[in-house]
Amino acid sequence: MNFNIDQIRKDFPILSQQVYNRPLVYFDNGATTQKPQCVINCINDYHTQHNSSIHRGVHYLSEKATEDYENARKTVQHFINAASSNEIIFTPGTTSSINGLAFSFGERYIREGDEIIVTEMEHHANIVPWQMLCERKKSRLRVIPFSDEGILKLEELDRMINEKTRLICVIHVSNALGTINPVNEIIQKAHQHNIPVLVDGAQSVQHTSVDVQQMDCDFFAFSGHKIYAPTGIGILYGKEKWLDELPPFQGGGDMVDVVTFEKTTYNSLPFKFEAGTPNYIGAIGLASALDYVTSLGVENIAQHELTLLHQGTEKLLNLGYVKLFGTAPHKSSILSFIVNGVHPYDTGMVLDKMGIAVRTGTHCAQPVMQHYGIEGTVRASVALYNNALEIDALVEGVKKVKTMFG
Amino acid sequence: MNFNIDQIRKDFPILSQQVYNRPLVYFDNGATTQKPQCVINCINDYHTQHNSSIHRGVHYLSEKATEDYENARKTVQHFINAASSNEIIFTPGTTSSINGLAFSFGERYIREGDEIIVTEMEHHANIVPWQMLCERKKSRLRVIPFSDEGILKLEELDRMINEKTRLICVIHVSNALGTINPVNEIIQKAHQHNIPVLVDGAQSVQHTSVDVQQMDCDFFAFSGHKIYAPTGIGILYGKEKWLDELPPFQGGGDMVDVVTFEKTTYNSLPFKFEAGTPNYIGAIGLASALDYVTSLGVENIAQHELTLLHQGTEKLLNLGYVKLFGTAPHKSSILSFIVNGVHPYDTGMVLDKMGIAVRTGTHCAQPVMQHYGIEGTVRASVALYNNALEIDALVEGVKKVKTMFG
Amino acid sequence: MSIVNAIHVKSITDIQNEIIEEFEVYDDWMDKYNYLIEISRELPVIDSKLKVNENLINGCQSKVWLNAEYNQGKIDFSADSDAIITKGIVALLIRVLSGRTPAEILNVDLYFIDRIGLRQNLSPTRSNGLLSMIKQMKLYALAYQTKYQ
Amino acid sequence: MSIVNAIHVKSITDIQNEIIEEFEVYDDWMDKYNYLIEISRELPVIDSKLKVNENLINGCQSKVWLNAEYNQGKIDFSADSDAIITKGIVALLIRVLSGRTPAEILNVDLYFIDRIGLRQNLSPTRSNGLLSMIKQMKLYALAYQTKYQ
Ligand SMILES: Cc1ncc(COP(=O)(O)O)c(C=O)c1O
Ligand SMILES: Cc1ncc(COP(=O)(O)O)c(C=O)c1O
Repeated sequence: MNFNIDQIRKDFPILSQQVYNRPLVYFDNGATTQKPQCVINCINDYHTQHNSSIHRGVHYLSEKATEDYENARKTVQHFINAASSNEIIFTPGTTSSINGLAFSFGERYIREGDEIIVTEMEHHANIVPWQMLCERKKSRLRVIPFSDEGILKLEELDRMINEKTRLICVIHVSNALGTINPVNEIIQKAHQHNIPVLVDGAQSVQHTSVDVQQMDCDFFAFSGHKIYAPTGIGILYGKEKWLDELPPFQGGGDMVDVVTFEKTTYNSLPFKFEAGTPNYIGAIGLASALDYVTSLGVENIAQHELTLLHQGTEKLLNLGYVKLFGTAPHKSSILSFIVNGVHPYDTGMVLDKMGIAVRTGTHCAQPVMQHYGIEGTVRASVALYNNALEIDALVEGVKKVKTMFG
Repeated sequence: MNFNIDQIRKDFPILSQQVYNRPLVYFDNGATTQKPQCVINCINDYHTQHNSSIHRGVHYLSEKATEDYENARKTVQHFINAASSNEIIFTPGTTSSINGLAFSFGERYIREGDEIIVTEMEHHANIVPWQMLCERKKSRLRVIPFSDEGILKLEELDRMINEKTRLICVIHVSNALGTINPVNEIIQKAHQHNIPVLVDGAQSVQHTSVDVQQMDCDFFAFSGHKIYAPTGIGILYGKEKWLDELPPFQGGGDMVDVVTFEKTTYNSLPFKFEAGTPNYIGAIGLASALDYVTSLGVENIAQHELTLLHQGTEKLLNLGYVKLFGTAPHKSSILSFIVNGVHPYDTGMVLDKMGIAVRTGTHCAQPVMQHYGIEGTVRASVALYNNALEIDALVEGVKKVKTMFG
Repeated sequence: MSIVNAIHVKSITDIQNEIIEEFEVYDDWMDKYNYLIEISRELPVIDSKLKVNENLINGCQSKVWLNAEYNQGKIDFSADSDAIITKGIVALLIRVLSGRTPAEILNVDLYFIDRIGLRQNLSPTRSNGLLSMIKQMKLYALAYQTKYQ
Repeated sequence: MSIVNAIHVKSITDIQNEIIEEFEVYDDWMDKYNYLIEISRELPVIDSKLKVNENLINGCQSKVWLNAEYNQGKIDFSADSDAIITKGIVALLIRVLSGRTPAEILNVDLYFIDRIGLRQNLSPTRSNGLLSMIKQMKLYALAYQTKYQ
C-alpha cells in the first residue's frame, strides 16, 4: 500500500505539538479532526489575497471567490459522486443539515399521525430535530433497536414500516460504537415502499468511500470539520427531485428571485437552500481537504485505519480488564470502552496527562448508553494520521489507569 | 484623532493586492470586509497549534478551545455591552440569527391573525424569514414606508401598532441607503405597548458603537464577516428573559440535557441555542477582530469613515451627473448611486477594470429599488481601512464611466 | 462592416477569427470595452413588442431580451439589453450565430470568447449571464431542430 | 492526618497552606492524581439515602452528590462521586470548608486550587464541575445564612 504514514504525519503541523511536555497523541478524531498544511494554507491565502463576498459582485475578487466556491461545490459532488452539483447544499454542519431538512421536509410532507423512523444508535443530531418536528406536527418517532454487539435489528424495521411511514433516518457509521450500518439494505427496503432515507454520514465520509448514487440514499449529511476541513461548513446532499419539491429552510439574500412584500419567489437549486452569505472560505477549505483525502486515496485511508482499529481492539482486549462497546464485525475507526471498575472520566483525565486525547462520556448518543445501562465510555477514534505507536501509547495509558485505580 | 490610516492599512495584507495590474481599491465592504493580520494569524495559530472540538472533551486541547470559545463569547458581550454572556448566541451569520429567531419566536408567540412589523428598508434577510413565518402561521406582515430621502415614516408606525402586533423588526443601518435609523425611538414606542424589537445590526456594529442595554433592543443580530472576522460566524443577542422563554431553533448535540426517545430536556443558556459543533474557530476569530476594532476605537473608526463618506458624497454630487440614493442627514458608510444614463452594471464593469471593487444591483433590498422604480444602484461602502485617495480614485472612475457611456 | 452582410457569406470560423483580429489591437480593457460599446450599436435591435418577460434571459444583473426566428432552415436572432457592455457581448454572439442552421448552432465551439479575454465571463456564476445567453440560443436551436426535422 | 481533626482546630488559611505543602512534593501529574485518589478515600462519605437526584451537582461528567447540614452555626458537608479524581477534589473542598460558618464559606478565597495546579479545572466549562461544586457550597452557605440570621 502506498501510504507513507511518517510522511503523512508531517502534513499536520499540530501533531508535533506537546501537551504537558509529552508528545500529543490525538485520538479525539470522532469529535473533530486536525487540518493538513494544504488546508491551512488555502485559508491563509484566501484571507491574504482573495477574500471577497460571492455571487452578486461584479468585480474581480468577487468573481474569483464565486468561481472557487462553485468549484468547491463540484469537488464535493465528485467526492460523494452526486449526479449534479445542484444536489450539493453548503450548510454550517451536519446538525444544521439535518435540522434544515427536518424543517423543510416536515413542512412539505409531515402531517398528524405520520411516522418517522430512526435507530437507537443515532447521534442526538439525528434524534432531537425529528423529536422537535414530531412534537410540532403531532407525528410519531419510531426507533429501530440494536443488539448488544451494536447491530441494528433490521427485522424490526420490516415490522415498523407501514403506510404512515414518511422518512427513515439512519446513522451510517455509529460515533459511539463504530458499527457500519447496512444502509444499502435499509434504503432498498424503504424504497420498496417509496419511503425516502436520510443517511447521517458525519462519521462515514472520512473513513470509507461514499457513493450516494450507488447507495441510492435520498439525503446525506456530513460535516467538514470531521474530514480535515475548517469548522462551520457542512453538506446536505439531496436528490434533485426532492430538493426541487422542498421549501427552503431559511429566507434571506441569494436564495430569492423576486422579493416584494406581496409575494417572494425563490431562486433555483442549489441557491434556494443557501440563504445569506455562506461560509465560502469554509467551503473552499472543505474542497481543499477533500482533494487532500482523494490524493491519499480513501481506500488507502480506510485500510490504514482498519489495521489500527484491529491492533487497538486486540491489544485492549488482551489486557483482560477492558470492556469494548460495539463489537459488530463491520466496524470503522471507533474504540469505545471502559476499563473495568474505573469511571471513564478518571480514565480520560489520566490519559490526558499522558498526552493522550480521548473523549469520555455519552458522545451525544445517550440512548446508546441507556441501552447498556452505563454512564458513558472512553472513546478513542482513529484518523488517517494516527499510527501504531500511538495505539501502543493508548494501551500503555490504559495499563497505567488500571494500576492507579485498581 | 489618533488614527494613522497609513499604518492601519498595513494591517490588511490584501490591500496591497493588484487586480488587472492596478492597485486594489476595495469598496465592497458592505458585502464583506477584509481581515487584519491579527485575525489571519489567530486562525492560523489555531489550526497549527490548538484546534480541538469544544465542550465535552476532557483533554488539554479541548479544554483550551472551550475556554477560548467561551472567552470569545465574553468579548462579544462586552463589545455590544450585553448584560450577560448568556445573551450571546453564536450563529453562522445574521441571516441564520434572524431565521432562527423567526422560527423560535414564531413557535412560541405567533398565532393566526397576529402582526409583525418590518420596514420598507429591510435587507431580504429581515423580510423573507418573516414572510415565511407569516405564511406558516397565517399572520400578517406590515411595512413601515420610508421617504425619498431614505427616512422611515415613523408616524406610520404609530398607526400600525395595535393589539395584534407581536414583534417589530428594523434594520439599524440600511445597507442600500446608509440611513441610520432611530432605533431608540422605535424601541421606546414599541415597549410602551410591550412589543419586543429585533434590530438587524449587520451594517451597524462595524461603523458605530452599539450598546444593546442603552438601546434596549430585545434582539440584535450581526455577522462576523462584515466586521473584519472570518466567514461563517455571527451573533444573535437576545435579552435573557426572552431567550429563557423561547424554544431552541435547532436540535442536536450540546443543546440537550437528557435525551431519551420519550422525552428530551434542553441545556441552559446560551447552549440551548447552539446545537452541534459550533464554528468555534470562527468565534475565536470574531473575538480577535472585535479586539482589533476596539484597539482602534469604534468612535475613531466612525469619524474616519464619516469624513470619507462626506468627501465622497460631495465629490460625486459635484460632478453634476450622479444621482445619490439615501440622503438622510444621519448616515453611515454607504454611497449608493447611479451615473445618469448609465446602467449600474456598466458602471461596475468599468470600475472593476480600473481596480475598483463596488457592488451593483439591488443589494438584497429589492423593495428599496422598487420604491425608487430603479433596477439597482452602484454601491461603494466604506470601511476603516479606506482612505481619501481611494475616494478620489472612485470619483475618477465615475468620470471615466461617464465619458465612455455618455 | 455590417453584421448583416457578414452573416451570409462567411463561416462561423471566419467570423470568430475576424472578431479575434479586431480585438487583438486592444490590450487595454478600456479599449476593449469601448469597442464593445461601439459594437452594441450595431446590434439588430429586437422589436419593442418582443421585449417581454418571456424573452428575458435569467441570471443577468442587466436585462437581456433575446428573440429567435426560424427562416428557411436558419435561425435569426435579435436582442437587446439595458446595459451597454452586455449588449455588445450579445451582439458578438449574434454576429457569429445568427443566420446559422440549428445544427451549426448546437455544435459550435465559441473559442473566440476565450481569445478576446471574455473567458471569465463564461463562469456559470458570472452575473452578466453570457453563459445563459449561449444556453438560450442553443435551446432555441434544439427546439427548432426538433420541430422541423 | 484525618480531615475530621483538621476541621476544628485550623483556620481556612492554615488548611489551604497545608494542602499546598502536601502537593508541593509532587511535580508529576500522575503523583498528584495518585495523591487525590488517596485523599478521595478520606472523604466523609455521604449517607447512601442522600445520594438522590436533588443532591446531584450539574455540569459534571461524573456524578457528584453533595449534602450540607447546619450544626450550631456551622455547615457540615458530605459528598460522594462515582469518579475517583472528582471525589478527591471534592474531598479537598470539604476539608477546607466543612465545619465553617456560612460567612466564612461565602467570603473564602480558595487560592490553594491555583497553587496545586487545578486552576484550569476552575474554568466554567470544565467538565469536572469544580466550579459548580464551589458554587453549590456557597449556595448552601447563603441559604443557611439567610435562614438563621
Ligand atoms: C442589513 C443587512 N442585513 C442582513 C444581512 C445578511 O448578512 P449575512 O449575509 O452575513 O447573513 C446583510 C448583509 O448582506 C445586511 O447588509
Ligand atoms: C454521527 C454524527 N452525527 C452528527 C454529528 C454532528 O455533527 P456536527 O456537530 O458537526 O454538526 C456528529 C458529530 O458530533 C456525529 O458523530
